[in-house]
Amino acid sequence: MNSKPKIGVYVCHCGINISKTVDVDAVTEYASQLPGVKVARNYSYMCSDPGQLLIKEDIKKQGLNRVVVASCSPRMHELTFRKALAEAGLNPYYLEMANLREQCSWVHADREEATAKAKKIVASAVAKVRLLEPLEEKEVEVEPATLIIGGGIAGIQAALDIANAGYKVFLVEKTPSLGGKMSKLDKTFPTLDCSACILTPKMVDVASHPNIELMTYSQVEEVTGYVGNFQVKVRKKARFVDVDKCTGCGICGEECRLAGRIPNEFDEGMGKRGAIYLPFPQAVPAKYTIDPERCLFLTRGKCGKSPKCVDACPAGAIDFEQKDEIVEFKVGAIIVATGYDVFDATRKPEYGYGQYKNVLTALELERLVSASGPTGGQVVLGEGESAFVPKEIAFIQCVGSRDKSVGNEYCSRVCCMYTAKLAHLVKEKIPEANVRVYYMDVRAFGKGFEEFYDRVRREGVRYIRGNPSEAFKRGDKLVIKAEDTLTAKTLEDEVDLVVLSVGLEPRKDAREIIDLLRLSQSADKFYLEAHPKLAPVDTATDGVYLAGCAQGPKDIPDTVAQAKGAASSALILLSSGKVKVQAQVSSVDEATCRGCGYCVEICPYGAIELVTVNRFGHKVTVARVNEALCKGCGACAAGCLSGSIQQKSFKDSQILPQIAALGVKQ
Amino acid sequence: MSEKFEPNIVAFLCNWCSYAGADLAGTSRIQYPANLKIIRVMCTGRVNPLFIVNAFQQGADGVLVSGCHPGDCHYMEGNYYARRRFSLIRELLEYIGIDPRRIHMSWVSASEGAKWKDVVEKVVAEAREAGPFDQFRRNKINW
Amino acid sequence: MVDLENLRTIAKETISREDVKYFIGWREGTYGFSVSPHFVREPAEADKLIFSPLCSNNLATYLTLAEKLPVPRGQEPDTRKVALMVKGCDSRAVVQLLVERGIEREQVVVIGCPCQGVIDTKKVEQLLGQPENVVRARWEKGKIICQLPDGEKEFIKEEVLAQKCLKCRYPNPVIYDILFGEKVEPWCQEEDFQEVKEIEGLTLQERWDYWQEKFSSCIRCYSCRNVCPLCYCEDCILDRLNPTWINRSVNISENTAFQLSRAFHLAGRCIECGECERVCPVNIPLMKLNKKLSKAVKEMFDFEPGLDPEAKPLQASYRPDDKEDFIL
Amino acid sequence: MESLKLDKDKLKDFIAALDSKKVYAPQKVGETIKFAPVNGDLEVSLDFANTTVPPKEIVFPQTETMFLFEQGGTDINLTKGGAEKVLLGVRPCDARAMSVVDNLFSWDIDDPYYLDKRKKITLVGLACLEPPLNCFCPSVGGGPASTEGLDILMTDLGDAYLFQPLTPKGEQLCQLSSELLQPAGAEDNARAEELHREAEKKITREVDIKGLAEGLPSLWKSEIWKEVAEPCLGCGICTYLCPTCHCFDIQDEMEGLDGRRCRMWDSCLFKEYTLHASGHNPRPSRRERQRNRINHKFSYFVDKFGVTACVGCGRCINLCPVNIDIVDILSKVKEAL
Repeated sequence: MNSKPKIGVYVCHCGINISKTVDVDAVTEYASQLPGVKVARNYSYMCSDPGQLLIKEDIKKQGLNRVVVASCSPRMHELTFRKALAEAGLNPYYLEMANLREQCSWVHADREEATAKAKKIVASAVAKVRLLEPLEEKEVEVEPATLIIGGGIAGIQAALDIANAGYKVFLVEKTPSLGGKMSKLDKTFPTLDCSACILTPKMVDVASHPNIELMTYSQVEEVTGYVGNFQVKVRKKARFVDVDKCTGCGICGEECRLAGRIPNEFDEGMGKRGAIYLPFPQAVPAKYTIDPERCLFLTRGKCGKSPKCVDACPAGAIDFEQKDEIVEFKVGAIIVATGYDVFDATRKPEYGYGQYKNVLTALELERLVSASGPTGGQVVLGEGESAFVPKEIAFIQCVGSRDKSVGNEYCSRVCCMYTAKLAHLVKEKIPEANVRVYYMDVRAFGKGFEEFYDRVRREGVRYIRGNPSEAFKRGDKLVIKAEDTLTAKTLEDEVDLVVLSVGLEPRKDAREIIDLLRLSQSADKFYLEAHPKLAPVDTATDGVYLAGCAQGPKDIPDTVAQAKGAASSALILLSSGKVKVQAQVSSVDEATCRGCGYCVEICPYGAIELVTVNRFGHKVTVARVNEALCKGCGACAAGCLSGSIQQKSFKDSQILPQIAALGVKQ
Repeated sequence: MSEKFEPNIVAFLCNWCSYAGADLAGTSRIQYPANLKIIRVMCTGRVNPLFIVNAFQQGADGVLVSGCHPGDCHYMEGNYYARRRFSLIRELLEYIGIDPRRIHMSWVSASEGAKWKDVVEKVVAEAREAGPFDQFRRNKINW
Repeated sequence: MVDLENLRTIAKETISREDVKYFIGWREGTYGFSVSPHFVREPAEADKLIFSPLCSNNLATYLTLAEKLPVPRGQEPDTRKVALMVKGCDSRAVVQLLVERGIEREQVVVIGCPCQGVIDTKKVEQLLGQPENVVRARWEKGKIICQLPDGEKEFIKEEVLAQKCLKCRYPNPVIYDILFGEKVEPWCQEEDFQEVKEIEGLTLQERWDYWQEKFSSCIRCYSCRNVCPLCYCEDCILDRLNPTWINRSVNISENTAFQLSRAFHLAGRCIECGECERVCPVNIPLMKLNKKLSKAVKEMFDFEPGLDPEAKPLQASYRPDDKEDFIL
Repeated sequence: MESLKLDKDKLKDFIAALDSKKVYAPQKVGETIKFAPVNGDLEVSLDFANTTVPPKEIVFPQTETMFLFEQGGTDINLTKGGAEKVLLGVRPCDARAMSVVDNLFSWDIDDPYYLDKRKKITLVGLACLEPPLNCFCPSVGGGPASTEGLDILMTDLGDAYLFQPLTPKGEQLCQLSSELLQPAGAEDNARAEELHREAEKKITREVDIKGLAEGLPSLWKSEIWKEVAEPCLGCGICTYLCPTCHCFDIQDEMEGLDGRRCRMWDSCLFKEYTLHASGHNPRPSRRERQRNRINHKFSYFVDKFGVTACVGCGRCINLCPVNIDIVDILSKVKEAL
């Protein structure tokens, strides 16, 4: 089967990244003495064209049949070198990488120690490579459709791009309407575009696009399968309104017995709605939804003599019999655009949020300044008699960001600019207002940001450098206690309104998607991309891409850019039509398998089944692997008592010699 | 123990979390002892507990298995199997008198480069305390 | 009293069934306390069957030990049932085999034999020496009576019972089709793992020395593995050459690795029939190794194998909240 | 050669006088009785019935290095021979077993590993005055005081051992401690002979092996083998602990680049023993393997060397976990013939 190994070992200097601490010549010399090694060379950059050419030439001229590249992490360049092997006519799985950079030269300073360790790493790779077997990369068809989870601006943009390219999109949104957080914004920084004006047309496009199947008020329940062939189950929650009949006229909402009595989520609880409601006027779809937790008829079984909405609806669209519906479909790619949660300001009790009614979050202020908001765009605090227009207004920056005490070390990236924007808008609405911003640093890094910040300051907004220690009530006023760190003066500042510039956090339900799609989280608990620089929209799960704030805080332009990136990644997959499936899958030696089914129990993917085979005339049960479903984790192999199921490229027979090579004392 | 003793540690790391975490430690130039050498597997679920027995036989003074935090396994469940298997082999090895300071398992995520350093330092330090483990080595017995 | 007539009748009836291939029980051995597994294919052979405190062998081993030789072309394999006698502990092996699909339920007819404990012949030989003639033994009211050439000799059970029987909690078969004899009252409610705790109480070095002395005797005859009803791989990884997990050479390192691997493969599977320890020609206390894992499995996962045919195998399952206080 | 006498309380001094050689005697090692080197602190006792592990392991170790090599190299390093050894308290059956096995290892090609050790060993036997239950040495041509293969035969006379040197090697050994050994009287010799006769009478198990060598092949297809093999576990107890079983396997072991070729006991009762690389196994089941075991001992070996490869030590009977009893098998074979 395997011809005698002729191994080439290629030690990379990586400029001086490796050679600075590892004696590359010594490692090369050592490698050349290892059994089966025919060629051992070193070169400044193995990944460069000439570096790769070196390998290809040796394969052709020296008849190498195994290659060890001792350079950086296989997570970096394994694919590069596999490709090089393939181009030279060698099976790409005859490659083993020795990680001399990330796991040796960069983490050790002592040249002698690092070199000794490098030798062992190389010896281990050589021990393994001689036993590697050629693998076949099989291809499967890609289902030409994409699932997008989340109907905010990221999901909308990705959906439109993919649909416009001619591929089917299933867009699943949890709430009754598209729009996400962006729809709540009044204006966007730094250009002061009206948020609704730029977003609404896109929402309408989505709803009317022939390639997009929009599922609002729906949730993804289950995803099985693998890249190119995901099987998706979506629960369409009952709206108790027949969307085909509902015209969105709104009579029901006015007639509802609870009209104006339920805090409206869209207005951050400051406005009121009924139990049957449209989240906001521009909602897409413009269909009403009954809130099953509030509706009298649904919660108590009785709503007067008969529910008012039923009586009022001219289209007869109300349907209390409606049930959740499970929809199943197949897609080739998945984009996760689930967005973020706003930091819960009650976790900073020193600022009195939730305790004093004139402490607002920035998003609440955003609703107040919005023409579609609860006050019709008037910045008015209090209700009825006690209503007043605040004159002294303070913003506090970095609430819930850059703050280890609440577990958020990161910068939320948008607060500085939205604060500037809100300050500007407040000044515009209340020209006589005194607006100041308590800040640690102002980060105005984007296009037009610094200019905007400058403009707002010129408009009279004061920036005070210092993180307030607390906000408390004194009479009718709120007092902010802070130290101006530029003048080193402590100050007590009496204001009418405190606005907390709250940061962005991973969604509280982030776990659901992790479990659904096997994603990882970075330290900040946002979803982890495959590589922070080179694969910022990919994830560890093939065929699953990230867009928007689900991956980390970002502003609208960045979100849209990333959404377009995710769409493009999905499109590459869809348009190629085929995808290579994992080659390093498990396989069963049916001659020794005892059919105990441990592997079947263990496999997280249901990729192994028990089948009956004929063994010398006896019917015996053995395990068999469905290679398209196998993800190559190898958990089955470690659980197999007879060693009959083995993961290709990670067989016992390949790992044991690695252990031996590392164990031997030099 | 003599000051010269440098324990030899064999570590099995999953590709997605701990190996990536070790890579991150490298990218971040975090320095740690060179005693530990890594064998990459796709998932800690691949680590047959008998690898640990074999590593001791082949000359390891300590062994580490490191994978994703519970719930974060790239393959959903592999680290749970690994944990159960490891807990059993650890009990058994300790029972026959192998110093538990030689047998470690850790959760290190792809973002925990700093934790990786801490883990390596601890594993190396404990193996160093436990001293050279020659009693179980193949070591050319009766050659 | 064991009603041998009844036993033989059961066996004859069973072996006369068309769907039964053979019946496995015990018969008297050729000398002293020896007893041999007895394969009954004809009703007449049933007359040699016995059931006594000497019937140590766990016959469940033969369910998987039976060789599946190539079936000549044109012939069909004999797929009829195997009937076998099981004591309480043996029956747990049958259950565990069902869990791991080593056998199918419809492949066996289980003759459950409630058991009052079997004799450790090493213990009784120390008391009596090795008698020439075949010895018969029987249970009687907490006592064991041996029939020797020079008359009967009575023992209090505890004097001569095998270690595993002293702590037996399952004297009654946990699975059977036919029950032979009356169920007995278990005499031990809880396993206290005393022998394991004694070793756990030693220092690391003492434990190491203890086991090294034991393992150094091992001659790697594989009798412990072969007699185990749950070691039934077609091709055991411990004597496989590619890859070589354990070298064939016999020395302390390989012996230790062999015994560790063997024990580990039984973690969560060992049903504590004690056969490995009984057959070991060099008297390695293998059950102290197996029981350590039983204890760990019980304490960490609250699991006992061989009781529920529907149970998930321990090593092929997990709980998200499995203990992990050892993890860095 | 003249008989000599050693006071029992001088046994220790006798051993000390042999300090130019390595002395092995039966000892309890762990839970097992086997031949182990005698060192000063250990109380030597010859009162054990026979050892569990036969002394064959001294001349034919379970694992033995044949030569060393280096991967990629072209030279081999032969292992050096061992020291002169004395085995004290060898039972006559085990000594006979060695002379049986000598046939094999000096047959077509001399086996240097075995013969070197064999040449350097002096066997000091001890007559079995209380033969254990399953002994049947007289049936296979031996006896509790058989001298075949021994250099000296000792007989326990109560307070002293009678030493009968049988070979020049034995005489030389006696000379090393001549001041401890006194000449034995005629009555001592007579007493010993009487004890030997009594001992032989104590052996109850017997089997008539006449005609087996010729007859066994005719039972090739007999149901006996099925019956014998049915309870067989296929373990190595009966063969590993048999003093005449001598099969071995040869394997290479590596550590880093260093390698050794070694041979180790093997057993015809193991499935792998006859497994071909093709996957074919000419002895596919325990039935053929048990048949081979009996045929080899009582027919093939007799054909080739004129001796039976069984010395009646009874170990296989004593230690078989499922009571496969070679005397019983042979009786059945005789019946079937």
